[in-house]
Amino acid sequence: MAQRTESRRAAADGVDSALARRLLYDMVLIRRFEEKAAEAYALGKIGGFLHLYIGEEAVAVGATSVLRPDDYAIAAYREHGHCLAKGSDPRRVMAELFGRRDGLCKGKGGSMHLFDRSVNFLGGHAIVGAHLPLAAGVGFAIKYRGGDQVCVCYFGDGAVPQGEFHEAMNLSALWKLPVVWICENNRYAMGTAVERALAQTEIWKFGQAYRMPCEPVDGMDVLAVREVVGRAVARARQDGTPTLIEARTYRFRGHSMRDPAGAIYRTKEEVERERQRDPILLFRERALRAGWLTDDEVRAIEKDVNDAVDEAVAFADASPEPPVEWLMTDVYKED
Amino acid sequence: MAQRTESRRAAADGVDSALARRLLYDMVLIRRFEEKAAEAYALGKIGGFLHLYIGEEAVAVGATSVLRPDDYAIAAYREHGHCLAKGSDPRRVMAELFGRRDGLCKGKGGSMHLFDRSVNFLGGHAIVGAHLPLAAGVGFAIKYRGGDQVCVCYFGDGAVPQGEFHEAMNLSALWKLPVVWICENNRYAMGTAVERALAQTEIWKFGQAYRMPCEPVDGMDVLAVREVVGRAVARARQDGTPTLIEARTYRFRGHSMRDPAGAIYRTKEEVERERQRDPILLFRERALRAGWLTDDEVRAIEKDVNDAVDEAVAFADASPEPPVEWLMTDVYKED
Amino acid sequence: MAVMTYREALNLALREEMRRDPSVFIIGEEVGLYEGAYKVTQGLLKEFGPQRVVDTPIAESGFTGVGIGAAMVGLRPVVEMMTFNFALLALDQIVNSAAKIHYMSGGQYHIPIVVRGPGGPAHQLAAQHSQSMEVYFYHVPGLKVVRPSTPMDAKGLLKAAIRDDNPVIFIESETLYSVKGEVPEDPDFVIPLGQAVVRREGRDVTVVAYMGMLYRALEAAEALDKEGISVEVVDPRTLRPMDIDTIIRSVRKTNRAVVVEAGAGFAGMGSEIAAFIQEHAFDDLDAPVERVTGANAPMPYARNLERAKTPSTERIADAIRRVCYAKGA
Amino acid sequence: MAVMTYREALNLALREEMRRDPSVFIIGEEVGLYEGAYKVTQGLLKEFGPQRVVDTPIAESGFTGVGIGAAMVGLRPVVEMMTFNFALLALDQIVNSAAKIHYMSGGQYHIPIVVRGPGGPAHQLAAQHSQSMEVYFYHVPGLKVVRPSTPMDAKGLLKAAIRDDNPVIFIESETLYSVKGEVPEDPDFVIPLGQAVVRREGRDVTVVAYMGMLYRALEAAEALDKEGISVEVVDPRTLRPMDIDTIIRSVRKTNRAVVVEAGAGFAGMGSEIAAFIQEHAFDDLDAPVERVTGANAPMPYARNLERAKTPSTERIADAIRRVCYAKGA
Ligand SMILES: Cc1ncc(C[n+]2csc(CCOP(=O)(O)OP(=O)(O)O)c2C)c(N)n1
Ligand SMILES: Cc1ncc(C[n+]2csc(CCOP(=O)(O)OP(=O)(O)O)c2C)c(N)n1
Ligand SMILES: [Mg+2]
Ligand SMILES: [Mg+2]
Repeated sequence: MAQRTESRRAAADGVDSALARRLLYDMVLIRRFEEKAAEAYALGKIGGFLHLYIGEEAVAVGATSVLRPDDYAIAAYREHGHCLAKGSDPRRVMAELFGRRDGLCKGKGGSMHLFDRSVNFLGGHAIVGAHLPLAAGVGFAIKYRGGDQVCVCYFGDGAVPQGEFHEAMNLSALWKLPVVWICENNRYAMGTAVERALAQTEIWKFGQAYRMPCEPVDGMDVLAVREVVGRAVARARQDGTPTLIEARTYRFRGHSMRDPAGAIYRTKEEVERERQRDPILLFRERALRAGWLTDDEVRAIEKDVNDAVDEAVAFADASPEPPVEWLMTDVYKED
Repeated sequence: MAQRTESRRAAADGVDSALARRLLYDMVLIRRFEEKAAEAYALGKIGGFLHLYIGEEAVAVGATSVLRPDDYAIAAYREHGHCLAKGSDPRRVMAELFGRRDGLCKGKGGSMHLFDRSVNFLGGHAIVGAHLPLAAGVGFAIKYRGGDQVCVCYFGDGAVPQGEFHEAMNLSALWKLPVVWICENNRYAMGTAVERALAQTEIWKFGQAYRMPCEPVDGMDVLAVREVVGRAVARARQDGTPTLIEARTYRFRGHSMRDPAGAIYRTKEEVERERQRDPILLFRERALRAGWLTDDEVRAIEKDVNDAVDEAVAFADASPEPPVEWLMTDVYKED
Repeated sequence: MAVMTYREALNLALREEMRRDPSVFIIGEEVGLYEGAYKVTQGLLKEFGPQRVVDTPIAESGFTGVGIGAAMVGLRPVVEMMTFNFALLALDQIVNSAAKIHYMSGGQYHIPIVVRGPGGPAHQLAAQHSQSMEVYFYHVPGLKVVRPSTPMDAKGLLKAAIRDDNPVIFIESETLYSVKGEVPEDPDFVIPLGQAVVRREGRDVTVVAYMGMLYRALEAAEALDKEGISVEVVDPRTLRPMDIDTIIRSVRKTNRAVVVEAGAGFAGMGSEIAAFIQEHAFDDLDAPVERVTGANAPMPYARNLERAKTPSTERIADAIRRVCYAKGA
Repeated sequence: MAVMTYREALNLALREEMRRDPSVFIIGEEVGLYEGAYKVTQGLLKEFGPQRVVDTPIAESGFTGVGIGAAMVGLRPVVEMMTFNFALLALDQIVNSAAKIHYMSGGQYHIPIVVRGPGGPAHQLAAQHSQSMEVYFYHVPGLKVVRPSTPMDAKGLLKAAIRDDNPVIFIESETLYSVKGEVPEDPDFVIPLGQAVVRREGRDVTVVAYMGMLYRALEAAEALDKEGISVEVVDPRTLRPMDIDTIIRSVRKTNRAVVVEAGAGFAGMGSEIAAFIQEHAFDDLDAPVERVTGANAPMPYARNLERAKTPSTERIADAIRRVCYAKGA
């Protein structure tokens, strides 16, 4: 059932400079945003856990680029990128990381629990595997209402051994729920390499067990991701068929800011080698070579991003702490 | 990885009358035992849930026939057959169903929770799917100690959609644990046909997802089960390789005594058709045809069984209720 | 008013709410074709079809999560647990997803879901199938927890639970499904969550009890009447939010209290009730609040041991006598 | 005696027990190569090898079940929950398998397993990663539940838990791992489960508290000393079985009690403690037992809201003053 993809050839199709600009802008935005977040964490402005998506930007950006605003996205706790790609205001995302009242969630959620109803971003979930059934439920609701939206669910390789992965795959395949399952295989769950976690390390092949379309994709190639997810989204819109996609990517930083090196379980050489395939550098070169973008345009994008991120930090800094009464609000929805 | 089996040809090998006698005796014992239990249930001597194994005897008997006494077996709540096949004293099993002090578990467990340490029968578990990780743990302990026993784990088709099925399959394959997974696919989980529960109804194929040896077998043919399980046990003893076996069988009675007809979700015709493949009739004919047993021997077996079961009922009837102080014993193990 | 069983009252509540609101659907094991392991969903598949009466495989965590996800985007699922024992498999979804998403999202997403099914002691179902499950839920901020003791409450409270915008844990009982009682047929009849009710007026002692224990408490009250002890019986109905006022008002009147609970006593519902009674009515109490609870043991299978596991009418009556004859402090 | 951190004390306990008994092994996420998410298992892989220090995939229910199955046939597993929040995924295994198999089997099989890891409020980890988890366990017959507040207790109680033949839930705390204290090096030093300890002698009021709340209670006690209020502080250490006698003995002496709890107050540990104090020491009490608890809300991320969520030293001191100035009943 797997269709291996020839991204190189196919991807070029239908790329114009507007699209190239958007893809590059979004990837660079996520990168700079998180670099600044890391600085803020070091300064103690952000607390708790902070998981950076740096190195994996092509997955969220490529996937989101084939979605409609009324489509849904849901992710785990490494979700800054998915949230920003879906269209959230970087200022409110940063304010949330700072735990301020103007944050997306009033400062109650923090880095691991970003939610943004205005862009149909459904969070932000920190129990590994637990958001997969939720995604199936969103697909269920779409079908229940006879809509043609899809729900994209991002999860890590670490969620695959979890029982809820199996339950969600089976239910979505059995009931034909319009969900696009994107496993971001960055080869490690904290310090556990996939070989030490799974009897089957070609994660996309699990789809075959559920008779679900499935394929792997180079998660460092934003156009390849765009193409593969595009096919899956089309299937889901058409008749609700779900798809399991394994996006092969890599986390350039540690698991979280508390695991900065991430060096116990992988070698410096491996990290260096993977950094050579930085999705942003790869796409920028490609866009220049193909003439989708000029040097000036690339510089302009980088400047715009820097301004936007600086503004986000300033906004977060300026936003006050939530009033202490908010501790007891939102526990229940009052009708 | 699946090896479809030719039971017919292979099965004949190595069957002598002693073996034939044992296989037939055990199957008939389980059948009569449960027929009597059903009567006792109607008389109110047994309470709660009573799930009959009638029709599926060839699975437990065929599988157990290739085990050593020091091998382990664990099952769900439809486990009278597995417990008796493993060698438990029918009198103490019946006393347990009656809730009497001489029952295997002092009357505290009942029909769904038979345990018998003396024959390495590990229960008797009533949360669907929950005993699969336990079986993996038994396999883990065998390997930890460097032993060459195996653990046979019986479970229903209804446990397959449960997350713990996936977790147990993955862990046993990843760690090479000596467990023989036997899915007793009787086509229904209560009123839910496998087609309404699984995106993949050829349950044995799930083994492929974990790169685990797997195969289906005719669960109405005790010799076929014996052969397929024999292969799996050999693999497990040799190097710990687990196997997933799908034993295709059928439940002649309702899900439990509270669902006597079991007619809402399946047709009378279907039940009639399946009864034609009664594992006991099939094997008896076969044994007579092949000359493994004579008519007299078969009659003798049936008489012995009837005596044993009558004795079991008499024993259970004679056994007193557990003393009320036992309510509070065995909550903790005092050292 | 019509006389119907507890089971029929639940069925009617589901029917009425599904007719009233197309976003309400029921999902769980055997709820459709089989019409419910305990027949609570009888006839619903026929009336509402497979899209709104959804049979699931055995995957409690999965289908509960499906309900929560569907609720996030506007549906109103009623998730049936064939029995609440199996809800432990879905507890993470209920506690970490359903109960917290509204709070974590700063109020952006709410979860109007009902998780319902039978719980508590049943007949000889033994340790894994016969246990009081409310203890895993009523502590959790973000959840509401209901235990309806009568057919009327079953209907009125289930309708309120379905209309509530928060996750509601609604635990019925195998032992009450066939109990008959008066039930209003008015489809607008709803019993608000969070309101206790005085089942029996009395002067000398307040007994707090619900579900099967409520009926035993009422029996004990009748028996003690002959001994000249006047017992007031209060049924909390909703355990979270708990109607503390009604219970305290009663204790202020009687100056004595007994809390009855089917489940194991240590750290059960009775602990909280005893704790807030002594907090709010300390100076009114003439005796310590007594707890009559299930034994601190798993549920045994044997009939006689099972009988000894949960509080009997006699044990309840003895406790009432003790607190009444205790001389005031 | 040696001075070491709580983390080191746990590590030493594991080391000693693994040396003492080859059937003891540790299994969980990141316990081996990574040496523990919180480094409690540092050096164990090196000393005992991958067969006894077992890294698992993320499958809490699965690997907890593996531990229970291994325990059935004679091993003594220590299952690490990276944090106890994830134990909800394994709760069915713990409650329906581990806690009940000894009973259901009529005593044939016992489950000598320890499930350990950090739980309770942590720093800005928000609702799903910062919550008091003991509430899901201490009600359950068949389980023992330990909350060790000091390095010495961490070592002595963990060793007792590993040697215990029953399932023991052992909940540590992220916020205490770096706390230093005196710890006996004697490998035979063990603190029996089920024994509370008086952390501070006092005359006027008894405060019951454990883990982080114990330290705040001790701070409050010091502060109140200056006001002439003499506070006795009792640490239960084991929540199940609870050492009721030691607590009651203290209350009989002081006639006043305050129970402090980090978690949400409704139906928490404090409810049970308040309930049994008024049951056993009603006539000795000069004031109602006060509970000082965490807010009945999920844990917020924002630092200031998080601070307001759990009881502060000030709130504890205020409660102590209230019960002391309350005039005797
Ligand atoms: C159920 C559960 N178990 C354990 C954890 C602790 N934990 C947080 S992230 C993580 C690793 C997840 O790895 P993966 O799914 O591959 O995502 P990645 O971090 O690589 O993006 C673990 C074990 C958790 N949050 N939830
Ligand atoms: C986790 C869980 N969910 C639901 C149930 C209720 N239940 C008991 S048996 C059963 C059907 C199981 O079917 P299967 O596994 O095929 O075994 P069979 O009865 O066919 O032998 C169900 C749903 C349960 N015991 N445990
Ligand atoms: Mg990963
Ligand atoms: Mg079946």
